[in-house]
Amino acid sequence: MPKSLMKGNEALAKGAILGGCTHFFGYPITPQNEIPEFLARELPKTGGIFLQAESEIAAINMVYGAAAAGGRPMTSSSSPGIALMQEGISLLAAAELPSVIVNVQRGGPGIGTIQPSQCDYFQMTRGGGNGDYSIIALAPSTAQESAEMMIDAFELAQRYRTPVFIVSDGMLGQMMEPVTMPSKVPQQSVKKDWAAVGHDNRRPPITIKTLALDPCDLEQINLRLQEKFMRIRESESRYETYRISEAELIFCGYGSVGRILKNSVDQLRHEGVRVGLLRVKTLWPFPVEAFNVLPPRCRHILSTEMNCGQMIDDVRLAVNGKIQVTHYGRPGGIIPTPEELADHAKNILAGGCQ
Amino acid sequence: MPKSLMKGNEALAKGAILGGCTHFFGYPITPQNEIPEFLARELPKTGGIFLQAESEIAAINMVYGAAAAGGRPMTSSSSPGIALMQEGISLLAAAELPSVIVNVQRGGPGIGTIQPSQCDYFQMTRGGGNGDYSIIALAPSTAQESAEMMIDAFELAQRYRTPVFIVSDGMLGQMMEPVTMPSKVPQQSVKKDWAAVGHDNRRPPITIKTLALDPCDLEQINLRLQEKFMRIRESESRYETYRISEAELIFCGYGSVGRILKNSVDQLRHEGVRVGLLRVKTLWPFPVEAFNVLPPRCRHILSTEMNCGQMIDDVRLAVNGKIQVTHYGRPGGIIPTPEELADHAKNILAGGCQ
Amino acid sequence: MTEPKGSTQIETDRCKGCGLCVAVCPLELLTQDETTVNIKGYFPAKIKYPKKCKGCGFCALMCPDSVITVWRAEKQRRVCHA
Amino acid sequence: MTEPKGSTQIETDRCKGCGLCVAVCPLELLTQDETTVNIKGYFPAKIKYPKKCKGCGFCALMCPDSVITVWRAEKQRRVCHA
Amino acid sequence: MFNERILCAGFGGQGIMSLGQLLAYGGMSEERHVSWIPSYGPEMRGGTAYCSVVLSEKEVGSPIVTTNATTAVIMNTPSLIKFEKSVISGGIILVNSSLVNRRVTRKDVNVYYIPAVELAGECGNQQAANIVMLGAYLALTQAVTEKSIISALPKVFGEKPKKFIDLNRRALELGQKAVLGHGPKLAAA
Amino acid sequence: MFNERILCAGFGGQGIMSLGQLLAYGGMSEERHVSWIPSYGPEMRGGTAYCSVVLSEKEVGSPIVTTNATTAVIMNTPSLIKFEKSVISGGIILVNSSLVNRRVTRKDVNVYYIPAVELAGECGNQQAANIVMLGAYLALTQAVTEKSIISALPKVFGEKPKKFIDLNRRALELGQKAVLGHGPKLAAA
Amino acid sequence: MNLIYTKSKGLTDRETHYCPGCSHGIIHKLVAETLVELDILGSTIGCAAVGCSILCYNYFKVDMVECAHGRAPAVATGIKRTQPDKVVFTYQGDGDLASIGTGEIVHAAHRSEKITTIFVNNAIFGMTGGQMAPTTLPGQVATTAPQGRDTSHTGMPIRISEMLAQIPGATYVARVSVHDPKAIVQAKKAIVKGFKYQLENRGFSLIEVLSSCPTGWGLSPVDAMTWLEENMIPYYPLGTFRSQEETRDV
Amino acid sequence: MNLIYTKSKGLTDRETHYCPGCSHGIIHKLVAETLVELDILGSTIGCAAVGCSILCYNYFKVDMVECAHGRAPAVATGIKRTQPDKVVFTYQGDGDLASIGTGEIVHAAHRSEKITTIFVNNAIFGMTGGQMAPTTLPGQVATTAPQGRDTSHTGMPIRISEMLAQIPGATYVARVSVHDPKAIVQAKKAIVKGFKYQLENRGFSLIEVLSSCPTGWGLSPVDAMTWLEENMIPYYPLGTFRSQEETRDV
Ligand SMILES: Cc1ncc(C[n+]2csc(CCOP(=O)(O)OP(=O)(O)O)c2C)c(N)n1
Ligand SMILES: Cc1ncc(C[n+]2csc(CCOP(=O)(O)OP(=O)(O)O)c2C)c(N)n1
Ligand code: SF4
Ligand code: SF4
Ligand code: SF4
Ligand code: SF4
Ligand code: SF4
Ligand code: SF4
Ligand SMILES: [Mg+2]
Ligand SMILES: [Mg+2]
Repeated sequence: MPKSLMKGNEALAKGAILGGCTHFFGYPITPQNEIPEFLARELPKTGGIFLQAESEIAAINMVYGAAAAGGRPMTSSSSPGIALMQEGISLLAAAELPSVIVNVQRGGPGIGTIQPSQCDYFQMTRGGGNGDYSIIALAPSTAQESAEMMIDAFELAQRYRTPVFIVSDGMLGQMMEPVTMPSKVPQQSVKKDWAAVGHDNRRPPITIKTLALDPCDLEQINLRLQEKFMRIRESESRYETYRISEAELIFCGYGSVGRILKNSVDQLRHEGVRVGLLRVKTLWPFPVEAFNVLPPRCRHILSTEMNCGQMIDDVRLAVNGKIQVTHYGRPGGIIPTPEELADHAKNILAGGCQ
Repeated sequence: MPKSLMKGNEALAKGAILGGCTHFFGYPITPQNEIPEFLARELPKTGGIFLQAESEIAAINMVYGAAAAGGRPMTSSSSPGIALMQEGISLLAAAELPSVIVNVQRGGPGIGTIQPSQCDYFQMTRGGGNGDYSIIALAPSTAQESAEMMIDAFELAQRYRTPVFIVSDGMLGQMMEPVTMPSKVPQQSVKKDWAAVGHDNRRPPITIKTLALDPCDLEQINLRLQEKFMRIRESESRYETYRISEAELIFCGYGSVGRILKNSVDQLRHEGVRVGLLRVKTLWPFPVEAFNVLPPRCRHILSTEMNCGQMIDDVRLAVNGKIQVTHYGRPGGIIPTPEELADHAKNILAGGCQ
Repeated sequence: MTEPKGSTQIETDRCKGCGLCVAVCPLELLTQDETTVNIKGYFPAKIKYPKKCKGCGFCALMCPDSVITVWRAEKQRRVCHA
Repeated sequence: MTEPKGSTQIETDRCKGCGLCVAVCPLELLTQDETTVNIKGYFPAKIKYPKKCKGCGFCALMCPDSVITVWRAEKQRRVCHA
Repeated sequence: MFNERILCAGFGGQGIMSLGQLLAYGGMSEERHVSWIPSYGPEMRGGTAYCSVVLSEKEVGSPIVTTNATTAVIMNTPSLIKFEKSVISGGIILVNSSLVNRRVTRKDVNVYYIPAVELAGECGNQQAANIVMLGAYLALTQAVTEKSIISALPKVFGEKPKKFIDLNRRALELGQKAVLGHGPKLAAA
Repeated sequence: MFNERILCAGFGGQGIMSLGQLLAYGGMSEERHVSWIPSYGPEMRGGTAYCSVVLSEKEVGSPIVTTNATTAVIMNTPSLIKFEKSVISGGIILVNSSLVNRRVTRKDVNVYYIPAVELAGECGNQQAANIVMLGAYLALTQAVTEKSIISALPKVFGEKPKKFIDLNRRALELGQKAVLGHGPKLAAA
Repeated sequence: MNLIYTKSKGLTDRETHYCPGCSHGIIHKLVAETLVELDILGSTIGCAAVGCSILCYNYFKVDMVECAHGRAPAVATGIKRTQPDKVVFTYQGDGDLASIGTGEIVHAAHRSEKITTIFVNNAIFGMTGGQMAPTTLPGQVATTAPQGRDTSHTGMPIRISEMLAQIPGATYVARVSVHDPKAIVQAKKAIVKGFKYQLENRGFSLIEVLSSCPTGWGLSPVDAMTWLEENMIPYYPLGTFRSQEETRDV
Repeated sequence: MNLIYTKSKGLTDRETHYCPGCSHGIIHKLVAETLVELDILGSTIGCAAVGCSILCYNYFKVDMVECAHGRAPAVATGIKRTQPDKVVFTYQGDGDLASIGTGEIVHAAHRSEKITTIFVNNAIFGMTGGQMAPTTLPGQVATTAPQGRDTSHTGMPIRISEMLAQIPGATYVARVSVHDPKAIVQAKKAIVKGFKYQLENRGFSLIEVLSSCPTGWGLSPVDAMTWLEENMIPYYPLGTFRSQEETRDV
């Protein structure tokens, strides 16, 4: 396949089409607008439907309807827009409706800025909607991965009957890079005998619902959901290690920071400093197992994020006190430079910043 | 003061009036309706305003407006209603507007049930709105505490210029208990020279806002907010210990479970089993310091919640691998009995359930 | 007396005793039976004068719980039994 | 020629060169000066025939950036300078 | 240790909630730790409603009495089916025999069948069947004094004419009589 | 190691973004690792816009070039003020002297003043000033061949008539000439 | 004898959870009868809204999707855009449609989604225990308007049908009532017409049904019907606010 | 010579961030002049909505509160209920008011909040780069309607003023334009009237101002004004849709 130069947002959109997306419902918001704009042009050509919703809330509920009726819908938004979808996302998880939700993160809190950020880590991994549920959250680092993970997202959504997040950010969304577009996945057309498509007088009526007034019923539903989440946890966590052998300090990062850190690692290794990178590719399920294979010399993990410290909770939970973990972050839309990250690591190894 | 028998919800509402609440904006939802219904009757008598909003989103934004204009507003809802408020809550935190938000939790996810639950622990402590922010979250265990914490909530909101959560649940809200109503707090009328009340041609115009397009500005705002959160963390965490001396196993719980556990502890102590209780009163800031004063014999903490395991993250982060921590929970609206909790603890101490 | 023009049957156990059928019968043939409590805890509706029923169907049309069935002797357009 | 009836002053540095004033001047007195780029990077508006201005104020009323001020010789109801 | 855990159940409209509240108010005025909690749900009138009351010497932990009840007050048949097993061995089941058409099958509990609707009718209002049941409960347990219950009436029902108080007092007494002197299971014989 | 980090800045409308994209496309066709990223903000037209391009032998980590630029292409005065300090010591600053009315104050960089608007006018379209600057950059660094840039034109501007290609080819050449043979700082003398 | 009226075959055997005399039950019958008469039980997908009628999927013999409070029109949009050949309807209360769900219903009408909305206006929030709705009448008592709705504080009630009729995409909008047999027959006709509009692909249709809530109003079922007739109808006049004829000249 | 026109004292010295020829600037002047003429700069609290005009607090010389997208009417409600003696207005675009904020504007009107809304309808989402709005005209190209708005897919544009005029609590609703000096003078009058209604405590007032977005429309500022006149006004007729006189007989 030839390479093309694309924005990360366009790669996501193109990946959605390749992943078999049938419906896009969304509401404009910067910095993700290239996604709906691309799909407004391209989705109808594949027989899909692009519909701009009147709001994020309407969008997520249209996704709910389309998924309930057997479609492969998606939506896309950015931080405050995702906040507005929280009730709907909780419903999608509870009703087990396959769907894909993209968050191209921008700086917060509040209206914040439209500059890149990773300050929605908790929003992506700890619900925010009501109740006990988890959402698979894939975090690409490049335009190439944006396209690939999008395809993956549609597959995971169908396989587990669950909503899936793509966690991108303004930097990945806006930058152009070469992409070798994967070929269209042959869809293993899952039979959706649970979908509400009209019973055609041939079977009893189906109801898609999340209400269970009797707490005993709701407890059973929760236990079933938890069992599914456990299965996902066991099979779907993903990560990449980069130059970790013999590392004394390991950066942990994802998304934009995950790639910037490669520059920092290269720089430090070049200077003879033993550092490595653990790049998290699934924010949920968090790749806890990765922390068991870190080199024995590793005495420090630097959780690096474009925020005030959120993923660090998961890193700490993963190492459970066995390795020292600290946070380095730039909040509010600032993108750290590879050099400042390298400097910070050197400082730590020299005994500072502890 | 004479005792009166009240529902937890009514105690909250009465506490709000004593705490100087000037405005209530809210949208009906079970199991918190006694709060607006009480305030619809009583708030106007104190010169306050009760206004039913058209939705939870409108309600939280009315709260935003009233706080921006110098009022002492509150709202109240239950789980899915709070999910809808997430964008607004992020704005309140970012704009530093004093306000109180009550969540009388019910079972989730999705529409779920109206039965009591604690499945919104993450929703209350990890945002869900966009961006880096924290909200003080007070968790009463009795009607008495409901009234007292509500007063406290209004004070904290003013002192730190921040939104404050009250985290209750359907059981606490619906049950009646005797309450000795605290007396009205003399309001240290904080001068709100930051409020937007019209400049009267005497000072430059004021803007209440959360947009900061330049990431350098937004980073500074974030650092200032984080500094405030750190101050709150240092001074406002609260907890109670119950019969912890010599305890080998310590239950950790809050709210409804926090009180039910007292029965379990009493039962087990009566049977000679050494257990105790750490009742968390502020979900955020989480009382990390409490875990430093646990008796040295304590070899197990049982994080007990009406959910599938959420607070356990904070407990694990607090003990950082030093003590074994497990979770026991009933999701979906089921209230555990003191006996089942006691049995579970005995099992653990006997070496099971690990 | 002639053959009754209509006939009404009430599923008493499912009646909620709301009284709407009683109120709309143009001939006031229905009543609530305060002497029995059905398994749902309500006083169910009952027809006092079954022979007088003209089969107009009003009672059935009005019943929110669809517990009344009505028949009529003469051939006439049915009100509804979709 | 007689005394001009009106007078127009344009704050050139703040002009965004939108041309709306040019389009509405009933006497077509204004133009966009394509020979200068102002500090904002625009070709600012300028008055070609200042003496012909009748001070109607249309250009100022139309200017989205409030960079035009207009005076008029005769006493007349002002358009607005609130 | 004094620790009464009462479960009251019946149709909506039978005064289940107020029965429980009277007990809670009464207990509170006698310096007990008390709690009351209703079952709540969407409007499904005609279904089974219940409430739990705890009266205790110690702080009330769990206010829910769906297991380990010391007494169950059963106002209709569905409630008996649902809650027969909720009472501790040796506990009490008070059955409103006017409406309940079946018998308790357990042998390890003390059962009293009280024709509460008829007895209430005797005082002038069938609606007072709940108070008749309350009278029976008080007589059997002495958990709260009649006086405390009477003074709790205005708190639950609002200010009422003396007639209302008198009616309720009579209902309490009839309930009391219905069980005193009769052994368990014989009350409604 | 080949690692060009180019910052292009000017007013909106000066073709800053397409200049950068041409470079990125050109680099990609020569099998470089490349990235392009714009500054983005709410519509504040007339303000300063910029984009960053990285051309590298290795995977691109950070695509942002606001510090450590190897070359800065400066199309207007505010951009010079803002980005003068962003270039590494020994790097290149290309200044569009047709619009920039001040000089670079740093001594540790190689500066070329290019009357790009005038030169573009010579080729027949003042709008091609960005391409003139690109020509100068290519001449100084050989980062990408002219051929690759020419074949990238349709990707950035869509299919265009041959006239358009020719015009751009001429603009590239004029830019090239403006810097070749002149030492730094002398170009616009 | 001929069968004049019996329970619709479009309804399941389940007993409803509605209070005695609640007219949700009457409206259910009309919708079910319509689906049977048009022979679309098998091709219909219903959207249940949060409110007392949330459990209506237990009663209608069609596939149904339960929706978040207020969002049924958005969910229905998603369904119809996925299954354009199926019949899609929403069944919503006045709290759901006229309060929290205002945006969704306005924009379903605006886009002229080919769906049918049954809008049950009982001037109150029934399910949550009788709070004020935007449709609560002046002076009407509600738990959040204990002195009766004070219009100087909360405005005059909103008339949804009149408002939606202003939207070009709303092709059929009518208000009916179910307070007596005659009104019920009229209501049925309007519901049939609404579904026919959908079958004919004309666009968005909405039937507002004035309904009683004896429990929320604190009235007996029979008195509630009288109150509806005497108080609601004068403020909410019955009639057709828009039909295809008018739509043409927009 | 007499001063005929100069920059309003109700505006700050800041240069606006608007595109050249964007009529937000014209509307800003009218609002600022109104506040000065009514002498209410010191007693006004404005609500800035998310859209190109979000930064309007940098330009108006009054206290202002920035609002979440679409929620300005709810925020204004909170402010007005806290400061009932102050003048409160919202300044909202068509994406903000007619799309995401539909519920909030309808219910501010429904409750007859004593606030004034300036509704800037430029038939597009300007700030986010030209996406389709509910007010985008049939056939009009937008980035999310690349072939032009297809009404069979997305419906006919919504007319907000006509819709809101159906709500009893909306006491003054008018549509004006700013495409030429004459229209601007009319627009100013309507804005003054809207604020006067608030000062007289009559209830909710809204002035819809047809506005140009040269950037979003891809037209020169001058051509944009012509397009507005020739295309928007025929679909969105200017006029008063409701004023106190009509309100009385509701
Ligand atoms: C997001 C959310 N907010 C609030 C509620 C609580 N709630 C349930 S039903 C209802 C209103 C019901 O009123 P209506 O729509 O008029 O239906 P009715 O019960 O009167 O038929 C409300 C507010 C909820 N379930 N979800
Ligand atoms: C919750 C949320 N959703 C979406 C956005 C993105 N957004 C910003 S402005 C805007 C629309 C602007 O359009 P309009 O209101 O018409 O104003 P204009 O820019 O045209 O004046 C949108 C969708 C946002 N900031 N917040
Ligand atoms: S069918 Fe008519 S006449 Fe017969 S009982 Fe019913 S209402 Fe009365
Ligand atoms: S209308 Fe139906 S439910 Fe009501 S009383 Fe008559 S038969 Fe019973
Ligand atoms: S004031 Fe009138 S005549 Fe003078 S320049 Fe302006 S528009 Fe032209
Ligand atoms: S209207 Fe104003 S900004 Fe536009 S060209 Fe004229 S003076 Fe300049
Ligand atoms: S509360 Fe009202 S609407 Fe709900 S079921 Fe009861 S009567 Fe019907
Ligand atoms: S994008 Fe449109 S509305 Fe926004 S400033 Fe530019 S011209 Fe004005
Ligand atoms: Mg209702
Ligand atoms: Mg707009």
